[in-house]
Amino acid sequence: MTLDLALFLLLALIAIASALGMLLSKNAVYSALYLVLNFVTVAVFYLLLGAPFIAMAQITVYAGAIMVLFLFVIMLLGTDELPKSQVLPWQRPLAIVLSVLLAAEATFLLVTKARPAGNVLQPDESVNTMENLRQLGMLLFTDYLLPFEVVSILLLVAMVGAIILTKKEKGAR
Amino acid sequence: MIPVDYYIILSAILFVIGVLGVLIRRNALIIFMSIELMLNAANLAIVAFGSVIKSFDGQIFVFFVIAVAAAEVAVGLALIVEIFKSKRSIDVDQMSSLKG
Amino acid sequence: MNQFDLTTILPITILTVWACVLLLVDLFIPKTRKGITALLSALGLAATLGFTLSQIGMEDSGFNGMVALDGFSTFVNALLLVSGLLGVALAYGYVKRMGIERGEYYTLLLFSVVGMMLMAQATDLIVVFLALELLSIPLYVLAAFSRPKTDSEEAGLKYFLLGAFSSGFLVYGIALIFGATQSTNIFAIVESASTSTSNLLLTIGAALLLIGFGFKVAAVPFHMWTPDVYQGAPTAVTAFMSSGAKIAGFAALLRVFATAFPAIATDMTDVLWVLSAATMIVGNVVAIAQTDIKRLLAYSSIAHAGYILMVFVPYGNENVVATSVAAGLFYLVSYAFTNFGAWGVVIALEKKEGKGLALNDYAGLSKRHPALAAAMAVFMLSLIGLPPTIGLIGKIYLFRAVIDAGFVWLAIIGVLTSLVSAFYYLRVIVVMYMKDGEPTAEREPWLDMTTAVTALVTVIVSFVPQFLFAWASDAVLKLF
Amino acid sequence: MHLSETANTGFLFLAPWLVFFPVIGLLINGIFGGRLSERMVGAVASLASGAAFVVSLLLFVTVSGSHGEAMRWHLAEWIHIGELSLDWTFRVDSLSTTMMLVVSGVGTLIHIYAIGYMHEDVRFKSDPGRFRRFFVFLNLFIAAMMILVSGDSYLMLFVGWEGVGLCSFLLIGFWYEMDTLARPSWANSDAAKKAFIANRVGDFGFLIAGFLMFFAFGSFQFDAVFAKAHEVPHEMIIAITLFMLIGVAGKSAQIPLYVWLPDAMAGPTPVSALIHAATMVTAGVYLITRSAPLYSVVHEAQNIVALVGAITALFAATIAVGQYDIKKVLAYSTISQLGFMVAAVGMGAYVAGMFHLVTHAFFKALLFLSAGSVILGVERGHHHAAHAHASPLSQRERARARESKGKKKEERHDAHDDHASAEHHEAFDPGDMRNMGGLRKTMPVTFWLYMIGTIALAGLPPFAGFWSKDEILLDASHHSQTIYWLLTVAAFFTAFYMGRQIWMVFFGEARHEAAAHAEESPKVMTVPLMILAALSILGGALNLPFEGFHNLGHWLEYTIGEVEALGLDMQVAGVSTVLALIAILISWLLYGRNPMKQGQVDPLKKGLGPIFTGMENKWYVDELYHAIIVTPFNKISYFLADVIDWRFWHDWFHEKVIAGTYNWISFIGLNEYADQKGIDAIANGLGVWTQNFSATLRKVQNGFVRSYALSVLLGVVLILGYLVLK
Amino acid sequence: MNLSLTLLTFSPLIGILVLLFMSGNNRNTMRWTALITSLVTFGVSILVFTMFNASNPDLQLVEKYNWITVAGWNIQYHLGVDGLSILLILLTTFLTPISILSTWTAVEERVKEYMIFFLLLEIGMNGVFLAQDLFLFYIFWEFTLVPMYFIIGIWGGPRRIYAAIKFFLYTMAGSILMLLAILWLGVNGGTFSLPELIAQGGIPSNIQWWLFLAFAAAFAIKVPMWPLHSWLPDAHVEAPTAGSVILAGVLLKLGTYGFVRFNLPLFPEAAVRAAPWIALLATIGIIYGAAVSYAQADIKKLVAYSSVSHLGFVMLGLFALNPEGIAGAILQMINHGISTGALFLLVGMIYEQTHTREFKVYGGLWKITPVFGTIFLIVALSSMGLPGLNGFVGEFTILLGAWGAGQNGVFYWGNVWFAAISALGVIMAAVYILYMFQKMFLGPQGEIVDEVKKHGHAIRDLNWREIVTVVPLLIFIFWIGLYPAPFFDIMAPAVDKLVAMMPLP
Repeated sequence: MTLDLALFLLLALIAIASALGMLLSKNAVYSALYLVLNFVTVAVFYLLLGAPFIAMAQITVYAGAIMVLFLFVIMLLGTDELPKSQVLPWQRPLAIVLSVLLAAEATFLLVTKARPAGNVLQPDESVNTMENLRQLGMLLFTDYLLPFEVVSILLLVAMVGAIILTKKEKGAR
Repeated sequence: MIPVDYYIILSAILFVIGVLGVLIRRNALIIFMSIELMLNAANLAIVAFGSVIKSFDGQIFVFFVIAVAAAEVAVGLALIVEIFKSKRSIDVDQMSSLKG
Repeated sequence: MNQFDLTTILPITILTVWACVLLLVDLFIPKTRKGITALLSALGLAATLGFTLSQIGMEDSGFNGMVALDGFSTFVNALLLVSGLLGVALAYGYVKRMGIERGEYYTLLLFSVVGMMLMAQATDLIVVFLALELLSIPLYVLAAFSRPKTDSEEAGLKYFLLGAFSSGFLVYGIALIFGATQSTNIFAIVESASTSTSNLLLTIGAALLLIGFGFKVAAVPFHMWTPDVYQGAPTAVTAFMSSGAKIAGFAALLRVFATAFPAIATDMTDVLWVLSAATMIVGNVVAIAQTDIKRLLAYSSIAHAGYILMVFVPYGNENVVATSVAAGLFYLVSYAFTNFGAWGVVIALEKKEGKGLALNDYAGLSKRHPALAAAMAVFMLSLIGLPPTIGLIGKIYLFRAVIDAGFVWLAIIGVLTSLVSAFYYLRVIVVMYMKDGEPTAEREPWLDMTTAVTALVTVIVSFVPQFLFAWASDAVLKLF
Repeated sequence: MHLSETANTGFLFLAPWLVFFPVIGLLINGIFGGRLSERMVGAVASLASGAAFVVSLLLFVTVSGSHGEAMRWHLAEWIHIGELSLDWTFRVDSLSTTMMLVVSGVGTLIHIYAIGYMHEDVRFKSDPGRFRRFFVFLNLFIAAMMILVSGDSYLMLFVGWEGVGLCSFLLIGFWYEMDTLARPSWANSDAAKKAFIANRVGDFGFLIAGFLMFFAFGSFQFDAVFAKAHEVPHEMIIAITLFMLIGVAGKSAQIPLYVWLPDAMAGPTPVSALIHAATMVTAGVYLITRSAPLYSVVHEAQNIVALVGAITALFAATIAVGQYDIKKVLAYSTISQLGFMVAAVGMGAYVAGMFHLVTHAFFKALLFLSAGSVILGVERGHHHAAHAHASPLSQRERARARESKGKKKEERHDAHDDHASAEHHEAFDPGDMRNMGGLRKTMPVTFWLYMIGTIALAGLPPFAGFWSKDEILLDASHHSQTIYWLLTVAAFFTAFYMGRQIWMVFFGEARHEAAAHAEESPKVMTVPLMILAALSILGGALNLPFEGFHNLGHWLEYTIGEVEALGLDMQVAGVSTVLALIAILISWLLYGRNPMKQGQVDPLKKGLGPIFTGMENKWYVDELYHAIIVTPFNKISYFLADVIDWRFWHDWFHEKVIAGTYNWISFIGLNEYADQKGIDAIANGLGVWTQNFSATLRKVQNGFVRSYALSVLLGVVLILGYLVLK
Repeated sequence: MNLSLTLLTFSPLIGILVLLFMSGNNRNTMRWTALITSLVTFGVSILVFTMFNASNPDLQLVEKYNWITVAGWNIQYHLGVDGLSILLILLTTFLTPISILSTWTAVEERVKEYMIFFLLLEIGMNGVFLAQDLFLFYIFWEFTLVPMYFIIGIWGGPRRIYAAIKFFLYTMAGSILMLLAILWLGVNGGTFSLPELIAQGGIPSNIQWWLFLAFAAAFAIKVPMWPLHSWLPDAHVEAPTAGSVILAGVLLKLGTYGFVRFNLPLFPEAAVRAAPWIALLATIGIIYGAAVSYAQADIKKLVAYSSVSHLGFVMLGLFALNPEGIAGAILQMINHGISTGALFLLVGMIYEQTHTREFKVYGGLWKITPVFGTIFLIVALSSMGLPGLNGFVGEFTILLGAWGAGQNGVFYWGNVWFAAISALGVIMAAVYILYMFQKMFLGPQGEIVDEVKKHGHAIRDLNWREIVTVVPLLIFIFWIGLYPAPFFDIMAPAVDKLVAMMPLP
C-alpha cells in the first residue's frame, strides 16, 4: 500500500464520515459544520488531483462564503432543530432502500461493467501553481468565454431574484 | 498511482449520501446542503476525470458549477427565508398544501 | 472570439442586453405604470424575434463549438420568443389584477427566455448546464412571485428544491460523460463514442442527463413537481413555464440525444420508450381525477410531454430520426399555441384569492362568454387531437414518425391514452356548454387578443400546416 | 320476355289497371274522403273494385280469345342487380284470370254489402269517421290481391302476398281499441298482430324457398323456373316445395299456423267474408296450383301437402263443432275447407282445388255476410230492446235521422254513445249463438240465404259445394285412402256443425231478448247476398263432372297442363251425401228436436264430455303455442334486453369494465363508483369525487417534496437497474 | 377546374358565417338561414348528381390538389364521388334540411349554436363521403364527432352528458386505431391517396389482417356492430330529435360506408378472410337487435336497437362480397336512413307534445291523430321490410346475396345459415315493429291523452310543417320500394368493380 493510497483512504474516510455526519446530525448547525469539513476534505482531494485553483475556490466560495451564508440563515431563523414529526412513515425506509440500491447499482456499474480507466495525476506532477492559474484564466477568457459570461448573467439574475424574493413591498404586509 | 475509479466510487458514495439527505431530512436547509453535497460529489468526479487526461476542461467546468451553486444558494436561501416568514417553519413537510 | 462568434448568438445577445437595460430602466418607471416595462420587454422580444427570423437559413458554430446556429436553433428560438411574447401578453393584465405587478417580472421572464434560447443553441454540455440554470432560476423566482401567498411560495420552494436535486443528477451525468469521452463538447463526444468500444459509462452519463432533462420537461417519474408548481405559481407564470421550459428542455434533449448519442441508441431507446409510455399513461390517467383547472392542465402538460418524448424513441434510427425530430418540433409548436390559449382562458376566469379555478366555475361559460368558451373548446379539442385543430395534425405527425420507426405498440399506447385524455378535456367542454352557471370573466384587451390569436392559429394552421411542416423538417436537416 | 308480343294482346295493356284502379280508389278516399259523404266513399271504393272486375272480365275475354295462352305485360323494372333481375310484369293466363274474377267479383259484392254494414257498424261503435278508413283498406286489399294473382314471378307474388297480409292486419285490427264485444281492450289489435306475425312466419318459409329457388333455377320468373323443373335435383325441389308449404300454411291457415284465422274474426264481417274466407286465405292454394310444375315432380312433397290439408280439414272441423260464436264456427269451417283445397292441390288435383276455391268463395262469403246480417240484426234487436221505452224510432232510423240533421242532435248522439258504451260493459255478445234462436221469423231473408249457404257448404247436391267437394273426394279416393277418409269424416263434421248452427240460430225460441227483437238487414246488404246465393247454387256448373262440362278444367289446362277429367263416381258421391244427411239428422236430433233453452248446456257436452270440452277450447292449441313460443320468446327477449344487453353490455361492460377502469386507474375508488353513475359522477359531480380521492392518490401526489424527490430517485434506480441488467 | 365537390362540401359554411354574425334573439331568421343553407346544399348535391355519370364505375368529378407534400408527407386534397357514395351524399344533403325543419319548435334555446353545429356536421358528413385521401378522410371523420357531441350534450335529454361523452369516447376509441392504420399505410405506401393505395395493393396478408382490424374497429363501432353497440341506445335516447335523425340516418352509415370504401378494396384478402366472422356478428346483431328491441319500454330505445338489427343486415350484405349483397347493403343504408330517420322524426313529433317516450302511457292514438298514425304505419312497415316499400328491396337483395355467398363458400363454415337465420330477423322485425305500432296507436286510449289534456291542450295531429317534413321521406319510401331500378343503376358499375377486386374462394 502506497502512501498515496493511504492518504486517499484516510481522506475518503473523513469525507464519507463528514458527509454522514451532515446527514445524521439533528442540529442543522452541526450539519453545516460537517459539510464544511467535507468540503475542505474534498478541497484537499483537488489539491491531490492537481487542481489547486479549484481547491482554493472550493474553500473560499463553498466552505467559506456559501456555508457561512447557510450558518447565517440557520442562526437568523433559529431553526437549527425541527420538532419531531412523522408525517411520512415510509419515506425514510423507502429512501434508504432506494439509496442502497442506487449505491449498489452505481458500484456495480462503475466497478465491474464500466470501470473508468486510467490513473489520476500524482500530486508531484502538478506543475507550477501560478502557471496553472494563468492557463486557467486564459482559457476562461478565450475558449470558455461564453460560459463565463453566462455565469455572470446567472449570478446577476440570482441576485435580482433574491432581492425580489426578500424585498419588502411597500404596504405589502 | 491511484486509479481514477477510486475517486469515482468515492464521489458516488458522497453523491448517494447527498441524495439520502434530500430524501430523509425535513429541514429545508439541510436538504439544500445535501444538494450541495451532491454537486460537490459530481465536482470531485469531474476533477478526477480531468486529472486523468491532464486537461483543464474539467477544472473549468467545476468552477462554473461552483458559481452556479452560489447562484442557487442565493435564490434558495432567499426563498427559504421568505417561506419562514410566512410559515414560521422550514420543515418541508409543512409545505404540502398543494397536492392531489 | 470574433464577430462571427457573436453572430451565432446575436439574438441572445440582444435580448440579454435588452434585459439588463430594462432592469435599469425599470427603476425609473413609476410603480403604477409598470405596463411600460411589459411593453418594452415585448418590444425587445419582438425585435429579437425579428433578428432570429432573419437568421433563417444561416449555419454557423461559435465559441469554440460551444454554440451552434442552425435551422433547428432558429426554429426553436423563434418559438421561444413567441412564447415569451405570449407570456408577456398574458401577464400584462394578470399581474395587475393579482396585485403582483413589478417590473422585475418581465426582466426575469426575459432572462429565462435567454436561458431557453441558449439551451436550444448549446452544443457543449457545460453551456447546456448553464443555460438550464439560467432558465430555471428566474422561473424559481417567478413561481414564488405571488409571495407572500403561501401557495406561490410553496410552489417556488418545491420547484427550486427538486430542480436543484435534478441538477445534481445532471451534473453527475455530465461528469460521467466527461469521464467517458474526455470532453463536454457534443461533437467531440460523437467522435469519441464512435471510436470507443464500450460506451457503458457514456450510457450511464446519458441516463443521468436524461433525468435532468426529464425533470425539466416533466416526464414520469420526474414529473411530480409539475402539478403542484403549476397550481401554486401565478397563472401567467405557469403558462409561460409550461410552454417555454418544455420547449427548451426538449430542444436541448433533441440536440444532445439526436446528435451526441446515436451510438448508445440501443440502450436508450428502451428507456425512452418506457419513459414516454409511462408519461402518457400517468399524465392522462391522473388528469381524469382533477377538479382544479390548473392541475388538470398541469397533468395534461405532463401527458403531452409523453407524446413529445415519443419522438426520441427512434432517435438511433438514421432513416427516421429526421422525420421524428421534425414531428417533435411541430408538436411543440402546436402544443405551445394551444397551451397558451388554454391558460389564457384560465387567466380570464381567475379571480383574486385563487378563486375561479375550479372546473365548476366554468359552468355556463358558453352562455355568458360564448367566444371565450368557443376558444376554450377549440383548445381542448386541439389537446385531444381532433379536427379542425393543430393538435390533430401534430399528433398525426408524431404517430406517423413513431410508426415509421416501427414502434407500433408505442403508437397504440399513444392513441389509447389520447382517448383517455378525451375524457377529461371533454369534461371541460361539458362544464362550459352543458351546465348552467354564472361565471364572470375578465376581458382585458391583451388577454383577449392572445386567446383569439392562439385560437385562430390553432384552427387555421391545421388547414395549412405544410409551411410549418416544411420549416420544421428543414430545421432538422443539418442537425445530423 | 315478351312472348306475348307476337300474339294478339287484346286488352292485355289493361293488366296494370287491375292494381291501379283500386289504388286510385284508395287514394281518392284516403285524401279527399274526409269531404265526401259515406255514400260517395262507398261508391268510389265499389267502383274502383268494380272497375277491377271489369278489367278482369276483359282480360278473361282476351285470354279466351288467344286460347288460354299465357300473356305478360311488362310494366317496369324492379330490382336488377348482379344476377338478380326482377320486374313488375303482369301475367295473364287462365289461372290468374280465374283468380282475378273471383277476387274482384266477390270483392265488389262485398264492397257494396259493406256500405250498408259499415254504416251501422261504425255507429254501433260510435266512430262514424272510421267508415272511410274501412274502404281505403278494402281497396288496398283488392290492389294487393291483384298483385298477388297477376304477378309473373314468385317475388311479385310475394309482394301481393305480404300486402294482403298487411290489409288483413289492418282490417282485423279495424276496431283496434276494443274487443269483439266493443269493450275497451287490446284484444282486437292483438288478434291483428297475431295474424300478421303468423303470416310472417309463413313468409319466412316462402323467403327461404325463394332463395333456394333462385340459386337452383337462377330466376324467380314462373316460366323460367318451371322450364328447369326437371333439371334441378329432386331434393332441392322437395326442399323448395316444403318451404313453400310453410308459406301456404301461414297464408291459408293450415296446421300448424292456422291459429290466427279464428282470431281474425275480430275484423268486421265483410272482412271475414272477403279476406278470411273467400280470397286471401286461398292464396296458398293458388300458390301451389301456380307451382304445379314443381309439385308435380316431387310426389313426396305432394303427399305431405295433401296430408297437411286433410288433417287440417278434419282437425278444424272438429273444433267448429264445439264453437258457440257464429263467426268462429264459420272460421273453423273455413280452415277446414281450406284444408280440403290444400289436400286437393297436394294430390295434384289442381282443378278440383281451384273449383272448390271458387265455389267456396261464393258460399262462404254468403255465409259470412249472412252471419254478419244476423249479428247486426241481433245487435239492432239488442239496442231496440234496451231503448224500446226511450225512443220509438228504431236504431237504424235514428242513426239516419242523426246523419241528416247534423249538429243539432249531436248532444243526443253523445248521450246515446255513453249509454251504449255503458251497456257494452254488460258484454252482450251479438255473435253468440246461445243468445240467438228463432231468427227464422224475424230475419226471413237472411234465414233463406243462410240456408242456401249451409246446404252448399254441407255438400248436398245440386248446390255448388257438392260438385267441388265431390271432385276432391273422388280425387282423394284415387290417390290415397287415408286422405279420402280423413276428408270424408271432415265432410261429415261439416254437415253436422252447419246443421247445429242452423238449428241453434234460426229455429227454436229466442234465448235472449235481443234475438226476439232482431231486425232484418237493409237491401244494400241483402242484394249482394242474393247474388252470392245464386252463385252458390249454380256455381257447380263451372265444372260439372260430366263429359263436356269440364269447363274450369279445360280452362285451367292452358296454364297447368293436361288434367284428368273425372266423371261422377256414384259411390263417392253417395257416401258423402249420405253422411252429410246423417250428420244433419244427428244435429236435428240434438239441437232441432229439443231446441236449446236459455242457459242450457250444449247437449253434445253431455254425450262427449271432455272431448267436447277439447273442441270447445280449440284443443288448447293457442295455449300450447303460448307456452312453447310466445312465452319463451318474451322471456328470451327480456332476458337479452335486460340482463344481457343492459346489465351486461351496457352497464357491466361499459360501466364496470370501461368506465370502471377509468375510475380505477384514476384512483377514484372502485367500489362506490363502479355503478352506473360512474361516468356521470365524474362528468357532473366534481364535488362528489373530490372527497372520494382515494388514499392511493394522496400517497402518490401527496404534496411532500421529499416524496417527489423519492419518485425521481425511483426513476434513477429503475433506469440504472435496467442498465445493470442489460 | 371543377370545384363542384368542394362547393358541395363547404357550402354550409356560408350559412355558418352568416349565423356567426347574426346577433340577438331573432330565432326564426336563424332557422330560416340554416334551412335555406341546407336547401342550397341540397341543390348543389342535385347539381352534382346531374353531372355524375352513373355508367362510369370510377371516381368522378375528381378534385385533386397537393395539400401537404412536404417533409415526407404526400397528402392531397382529393375529393371524388362514385356510385358507392353518390347516394349517401344525396341522403345526407336530403336529411339535413329535414332535420333542421324538424327542430323548428323543438329547439328554442341557443338556436344559433344549434344551427351552426348542424351545418358543421353536414360539412363533416359530406367530407367523409367525398374524401379520397385517407388523411383528409380521417380529418372529416373525426370532425363529425365534434358537432354531434355538442348537439347531444347541449340539446339532449336528461342524461345527455353521459350519452354525449359515451358517444364520443366509443367512437373515438375505434377511430384512433384506424388512424394508426392510416399512418401505416401512408408511411409504407408513400401516399395517402386511396385510389393509389388500392392500385398498389400488395400488402402482406398478415399485415393486411391487422390493418383490416384497425379500420374495422373504427367502422364497427360507428355502425355499430354487435357487441359494440352499447353507446347507441344512450345516444339515440338522449339526442334531440334532429340529432337522432342524423345519427341514425347518416352517421351510422359512415361506418358501413367505411367498410365499403376502405376495408374491402384496400384489404381484399383480409376482407375475404374476415367475411364469415363479420357475417356471424352481423347475424347475431340482426337477431339480437330484434329480440332486444321487442323488450324495450322506451320508443326511441326500441328504434335504436332496431338500428342494430338493420345495420346487421347491411353488414351481412357487404360481406357477402357479391353484387347483390353489396348493392343491397348500400341501398339498405339509404333505406335505413330514410325509414329510421323518419321514425325518429315521428317519435320526436309526438314527444314534443307528450314529453314521454314510455310505451305504457300511449295507446289508441290513431283515433286522435289519423294522419300521424297512417304515416307512422307506413314508415314502420318500411322499417320491417314490407314488400313494395323500400326496406324490403334492401333486405331481400342482401339476404339473396348472403345466401349466394353462403353457397359459394364465402362464409366458409357459415354456409347459407347466416342468410337463413337472418331471414328469421324479418319475422322478428314484424314482432317488434307491430308491437310498437300497437302500443302507440292501437288499443284503448292511453293515459297520456288525458295527461296532456290536463295541461290545457289536447294531442293534435300533424301540422303542415310536420307533414312537409315527413312527406319527402315517404316519397322515397315508396319510390325505392316500387321502382328502385334507378338507385341500383347508379351503384351497379361501381359495385361490380369492387366485387371484381375480391379474391373470392
